[in-house]
Amino acid sequence: MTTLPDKSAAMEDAVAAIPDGATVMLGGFGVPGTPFALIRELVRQGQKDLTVIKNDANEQGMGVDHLLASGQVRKLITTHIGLNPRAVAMLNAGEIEVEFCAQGILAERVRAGGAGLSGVLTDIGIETELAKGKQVVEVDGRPALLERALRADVALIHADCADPFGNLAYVATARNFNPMMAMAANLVIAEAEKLVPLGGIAPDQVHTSGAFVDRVVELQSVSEEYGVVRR
Amino acid sequence: MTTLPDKSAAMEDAVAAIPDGATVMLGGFGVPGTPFALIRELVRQGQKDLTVIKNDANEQGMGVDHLLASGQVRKLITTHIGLNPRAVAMLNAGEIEVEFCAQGILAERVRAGGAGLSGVLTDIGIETELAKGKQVVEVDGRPALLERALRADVALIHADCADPFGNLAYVATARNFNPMMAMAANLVIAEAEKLVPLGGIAPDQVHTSGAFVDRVVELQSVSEEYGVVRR
Amino acid sequence: MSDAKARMIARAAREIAPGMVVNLGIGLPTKVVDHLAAGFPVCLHTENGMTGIGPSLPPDRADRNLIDAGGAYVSPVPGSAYFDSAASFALVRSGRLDLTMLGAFEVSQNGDLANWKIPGKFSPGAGGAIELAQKARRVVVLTTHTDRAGQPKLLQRCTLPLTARGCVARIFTDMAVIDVTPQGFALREIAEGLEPEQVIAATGAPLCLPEGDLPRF
Amino acid sequence: MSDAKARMIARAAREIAPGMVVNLGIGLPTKVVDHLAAGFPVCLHTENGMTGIGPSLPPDRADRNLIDAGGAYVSPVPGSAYFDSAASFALVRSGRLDLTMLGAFEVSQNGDLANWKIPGKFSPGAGGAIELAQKARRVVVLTTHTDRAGQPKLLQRCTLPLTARGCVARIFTDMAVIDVTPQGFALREIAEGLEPEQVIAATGAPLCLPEGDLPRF
Repeated sequence: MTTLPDKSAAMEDAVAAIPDGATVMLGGFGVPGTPFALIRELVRQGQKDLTVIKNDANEQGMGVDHLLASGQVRKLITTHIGLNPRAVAMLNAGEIEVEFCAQGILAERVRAGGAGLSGVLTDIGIETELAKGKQVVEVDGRPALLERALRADVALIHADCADPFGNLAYVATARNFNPMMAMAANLVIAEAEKLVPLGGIAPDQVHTSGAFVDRVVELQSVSEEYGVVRR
Repeated sequence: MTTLPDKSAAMEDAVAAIPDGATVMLGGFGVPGTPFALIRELVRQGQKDLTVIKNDANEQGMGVDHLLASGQVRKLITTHIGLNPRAVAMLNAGEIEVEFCAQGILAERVRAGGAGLSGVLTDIGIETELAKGKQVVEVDGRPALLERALRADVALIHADCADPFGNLAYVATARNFNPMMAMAANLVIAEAEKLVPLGGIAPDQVHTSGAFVDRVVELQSVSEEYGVVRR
Repeated sequence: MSDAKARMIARAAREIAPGMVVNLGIGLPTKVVDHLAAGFPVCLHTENGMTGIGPSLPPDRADRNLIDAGGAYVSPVPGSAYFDSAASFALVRSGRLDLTMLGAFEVSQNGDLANWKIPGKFSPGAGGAIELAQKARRVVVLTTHTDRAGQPKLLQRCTLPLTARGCVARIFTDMAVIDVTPQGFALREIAEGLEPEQVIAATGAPLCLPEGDLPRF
Repeated sequence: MSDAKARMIARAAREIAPGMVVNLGIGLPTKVVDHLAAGFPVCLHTENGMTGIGPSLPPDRADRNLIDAGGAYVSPVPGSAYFDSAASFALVRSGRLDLTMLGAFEVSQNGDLANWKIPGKFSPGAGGAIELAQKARRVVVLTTHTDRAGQPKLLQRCTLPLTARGCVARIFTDMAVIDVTPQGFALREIAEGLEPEQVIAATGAPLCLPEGDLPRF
């Protein structure tokens, strides 16, 4: 019997493969599912001129905000940055470029990239300012916007549980954008709270097949950033 | 605390909601995941002039073949019917209309219907005869085929396990087309080998949220059709 | 919360019929759930990936991985399911969401909704609002009848960038229940202690009054 | 199976490098797996929704819900994963499939593949073949060198409807290993006991011969 390849890696080495100028997808919706440890390492290594694709900009002092504070982000493709005043201020000051998508359309654009499609057609936002500059295609006599697929050089993923092949299982609402992003990048790096042996996740309970994943990093500890936010 | 609605139903009543002329999606790839019991009931009730969407035509004497034998099918949208000589013969005799899709594109068209999209854009089949009659759209300077979303009046789904709200869990390769079809019809009827109480499927292990499902039918027994095929 | 607001929320809760799939937007709408009876059969959805939302939890009892789209810590119910953002909006766009209750900056008499952007002041991105407004089978709005400056939020035309056109069916305010009809705004119910003239004065568009009694809430 | 066919399959197995994600098409290609060493690190994919395929099982030991795309009963390995057909072809189309081995009716000297339709005789639909042929990072073909009537299957141009254009990189037959190059077919290896002239005679297009030795398999 053959065995599945081992992709476990050290965090430093995994993140070192990200070049300046890379497009980087980050999982997460608010705190749950955000790969805080991988982001911290990306801040430590200091890659510049990044295009970041993430649902939101986290809150100040957390996750994406560290990348903004360190000036590593050139452009942000996102759905909502209202909880991060720094992101809003940098947008208003022209210090970062921001492209807004409707939330489910961001999910579909990333999924389309992960599914090897050129794009999807939708009537979402068709008579709003989000339609500006988008190609209109008639489908069965009705107009639809062409929403182009998004792919990234790198996706940073947070999973609850992983095996060495890169099979991933997410927990609760920490799933969100992680499964689509884990399909849509040339280099997929997953951090996991638990690394279990091959077979440690039942085949029916794998959320992302390891065939999509390139590197698996086990978190040595779950830092405060992953915890409950007390507002 | 609120509770989730109960959608458990009798098979006869659930299937009786299907009218003549309906478009019906059927889960399954070969035997695994095919809703044999619901198909049997549809044959018994005899609704006519159906458009059936299914990956394959099963083998002779099984599943879709009963609907073909009883003359209930007007059109079949499928990817491969090579294992069913009756389907091939009926196609050649002009007794049914057959529309062939590339397999992954059928999955995407159904998923697009289930995701409320108008369609997807892809280069699959772009220089083959499968491209005939399809609209070509340029995306970033490259041509793509417009593959239109598919929706159905009814989807018949086979699950391993269901709860009364309609949360579904599939097993092994019996998953295949079931999750997409369970999203893409106006009336989704799921048969399940086991009906468990609410909470009987862990929330992280639900493959299809009950919010997509209209009726849940528990199988009283798993007939021979579901068994291992001895060729 | 004012007594009128509390009654608005209690009244809005009666909009939810048994068996519905419902998304309650951030802010006032999320409080509607507190007015549903124990055992009431409904599926509450949050767009960050869950059906079957139970009561909100304080931080010391919260699960760090279980939030709603507004970032509140929530709990599951028996039969909850978690899924990804693509599946979550598939549910919204494909017509499986029977009802959404949203907040508003402005609603026009033809049902246009503006609730995500105030140019030059507030432009954080629309999140999931556009898809909820455009695709839920029924969209109702919960809002104060006027803004903090006392200006009407119900208008002949919206002045702000739209979330979606012609999407709003009904508006619950601290003053009234108002339907969007082909003839414009129609007053259906009025808050205890108010006269129709007061609602008319606080509304920035013509208001049709019913013949006969006006129910109170 | 003939000895030459068996050696073809054994030779094709050496095409699989450690760490690859590989889809083995229905028929001869599925037999390649028997030639991989125990513990060889590879991920076998089947398009009906599985990564991590273990050995095939006879009916009396089969799981009724676990088949490959050809309908054979298979087993899992530690670390197998099941997924739906959309995810399965997402993997194929997005470039995660390093290698696929397919059967062929015809292959042209520019790498066109025909393997799904013989008009008037055999038109069952393409199944997953088009996406595998068009999108796997490397497509190799396993086939007998000639058809049952002794006619060449390697041609200047395909006569049958194409599965995909210019997709084939290498062809393993019972006679030879042949690459598709910008200059057409190039003979790389030859079966034990054959002379190049015999391969040339059985091939329906010009065949470039290498300088120096021709490895045997």
